[in-house]
Amino acid sequence: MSALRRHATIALAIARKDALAELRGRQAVGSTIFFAALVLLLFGFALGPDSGRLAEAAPGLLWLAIVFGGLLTVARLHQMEADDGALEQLALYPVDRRAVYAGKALAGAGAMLLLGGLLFPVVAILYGVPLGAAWLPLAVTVVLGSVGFAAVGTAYAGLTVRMRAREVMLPLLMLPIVAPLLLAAVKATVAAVAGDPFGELGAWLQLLVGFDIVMLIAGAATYGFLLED
Amino acid sequence: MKTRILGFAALLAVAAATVNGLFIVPADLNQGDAQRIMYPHVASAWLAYLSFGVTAMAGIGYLVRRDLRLDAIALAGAEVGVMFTAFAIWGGMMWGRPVWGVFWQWEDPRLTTTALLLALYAGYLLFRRLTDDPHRRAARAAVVGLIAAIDIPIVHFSVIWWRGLHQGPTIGDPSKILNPSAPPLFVLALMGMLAAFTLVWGYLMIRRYQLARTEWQIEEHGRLGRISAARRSFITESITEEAAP
Amino acid sequence: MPQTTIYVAPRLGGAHGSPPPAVDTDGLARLFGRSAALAGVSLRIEAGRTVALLGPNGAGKTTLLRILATAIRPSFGGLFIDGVDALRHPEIIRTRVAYLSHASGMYDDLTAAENLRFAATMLGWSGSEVATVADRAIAEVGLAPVADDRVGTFSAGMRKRLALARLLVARPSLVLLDEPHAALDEDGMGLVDRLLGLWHEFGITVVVASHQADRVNRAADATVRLHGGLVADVTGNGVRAGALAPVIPTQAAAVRTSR
Amino acid sequence: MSEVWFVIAGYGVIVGGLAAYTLALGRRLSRARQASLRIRGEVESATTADVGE
Repeated sequence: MSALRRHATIALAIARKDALAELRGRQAVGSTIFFAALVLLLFGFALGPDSGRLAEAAPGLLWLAIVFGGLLTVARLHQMEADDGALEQLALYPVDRRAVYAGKALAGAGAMLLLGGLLFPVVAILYGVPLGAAWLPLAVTVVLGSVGFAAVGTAYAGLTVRMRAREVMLPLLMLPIVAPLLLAAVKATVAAVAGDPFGELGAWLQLLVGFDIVMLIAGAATYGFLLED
Repeated sequence: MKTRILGFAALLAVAAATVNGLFIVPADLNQGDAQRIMYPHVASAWLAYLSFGVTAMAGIGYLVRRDLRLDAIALAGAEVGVMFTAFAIWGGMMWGRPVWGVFWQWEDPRLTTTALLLALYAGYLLFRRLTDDPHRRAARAAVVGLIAAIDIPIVHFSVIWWRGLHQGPTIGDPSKILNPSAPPLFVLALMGMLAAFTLVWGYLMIRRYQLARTEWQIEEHGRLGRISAARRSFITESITEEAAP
Repeated sequence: MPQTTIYVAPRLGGAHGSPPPAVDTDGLARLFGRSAALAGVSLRIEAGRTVALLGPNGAGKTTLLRILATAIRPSFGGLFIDGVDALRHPEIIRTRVAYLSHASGMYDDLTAAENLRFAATMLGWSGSEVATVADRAIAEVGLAPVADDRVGTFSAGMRKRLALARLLVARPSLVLLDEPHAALDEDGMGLVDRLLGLWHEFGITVVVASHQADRVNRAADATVRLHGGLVADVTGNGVRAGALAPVIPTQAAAVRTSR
Repeated sequence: MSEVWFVIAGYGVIVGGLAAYTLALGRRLSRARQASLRIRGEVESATTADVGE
């Protein structure tokens, strides 16, 4: 079997294992989405009843909720490995580390997509933002944002899963890295919702694609070092 | 001995550049004296980028050759780099306040990028402090340094676009100074400050590298001491076992 | 108990035809913070031998096994497995070594069958073989009735059996067992003893750390007693302990321990 | 002219910071070197006992 197919088999096996464990795992997925929705609700209280301001801030708040929810998601995807020596066993399997990274990143992206997708209706309702019209560009933005976040999150979650004070270290290391992703995703969302008046949606999506590609390559190249003892 | 000479040279160069920047070079026409901050601000920013470039390169070097000396260089680059980043941000604020009336200017892509730089590499240094096994720390810090380094251009790009895809760079942009139309004295002053700061940078990097290596040797001696102790107690125990069967 | 199937990794030819020693360590040392878990172990184990690793708690048995399994790196010293430098090419070693640790390495939210099929895929099986190989291994360790239960509901003994099943799915030339009998009932211990016999019969090298000296000695060609992170004594044949080289602290980056 | 204060503060912190860091680094380095010499002495004496084994 060609090496590429072998890698794909391994990546899919890992992604499937993560998805299975996620869906079965004590409703961890649901609680993260609930947490992110709660964050959106709190933003509503923070930015006050003036619905005009809320609608204007909605894309920014949405993506902040996705980022915070995302931190919990990628951390959880690696925490389940650390429970009973599974992470060490994963490092001992004779498989290509890039395939392991691809599998974990795929699972992470899927969980992020689920999170982002479910938050859109929450934002539409809470902040009165008509998201229906521009569903295609928004979908593309969420996909690109999820892949980018999962690409970085998988590497950094792998890096910090066995560390002391990992709850602090993961956001502390990750948030500066995903700043451009947050910025581009919010601007793309704003442009999409407003029907792309200045024609800058394409530019922001290109930035997201660039970010995703760079981070996926960097993550794949370095994940092996993070798995090592 | 050579480092000591470099140190004195750096000291003189910085003193000269400071005097020049503060008193000798004429003030800017419309910005007045506030423009004098631009020299240390821009010089610090460039040294910060240079430092983090060194950290990324040394990190990759370690991942390839697993030589802890490269890790020591990476650490030196990060620590010195964080200091220069802080200076660049401070300079940007000291310049922004008189010229724009506000300490922090979200519009200025350089400031926001530099702030993110500080966050990235402060995180790098904190991460190193929380990992104790030297080889594991070196390998993982190399990854953190590498991903941070490739994030910087993306950040810079996105912040410039973010400020408005069609707006030109702000007035105080360093490239304004360096373009041929800028008065030659200004360019000279900046070049002088940059040269002086680079000398200091070289001196500090060497000293910080030496410190990292010395600290490693102390740890290594400690490790060896513990292994020798374990062996000695093993030998004495087996002797006593034989002595009193 | 159905006939147990054992898969064997292809043997690496030595330089002059005879197989290289399965395990060749040179002054292996490892520190955890301030304590020296291993302070210098030099062992040479011939291929195909079964070696019992004995010694009190904290003697370094687990640390040595984890280094041999390439789970952790040594602080000092060299390690060759089947003639391959384990520190430089851990990925090659991992295709030849099967390691049973205290932790099961299984996912609580997945069933036994799902865990084993995942392990089989990771260990190189593909397509339809994955299911057959995994299910047969589960049956051989006596977990067939609970194959579709989540591992989170398993007792320590059942988790240990599942980990043993993973060893059956691997194709090792070296098997490392860290107290395999622990947490197992009488029937489970019988399973381990039978596996020790089969691995020996198939010429697979086995290093087993245990406090069940009587059970393990029956199957072992040699025993190595560790104490305080060092080799106290070696009995039986097929295993030799190297001279304890003095540690020479030097300024250089790498530490030179002469043989 | 309040501008002058900002210029002075700007230069003061940057150049002062450089000086402070240089001094601190010098102190850390000399302390580390002394510690290294002291330990090397201890280990030397320990090794001679070791080699005698």
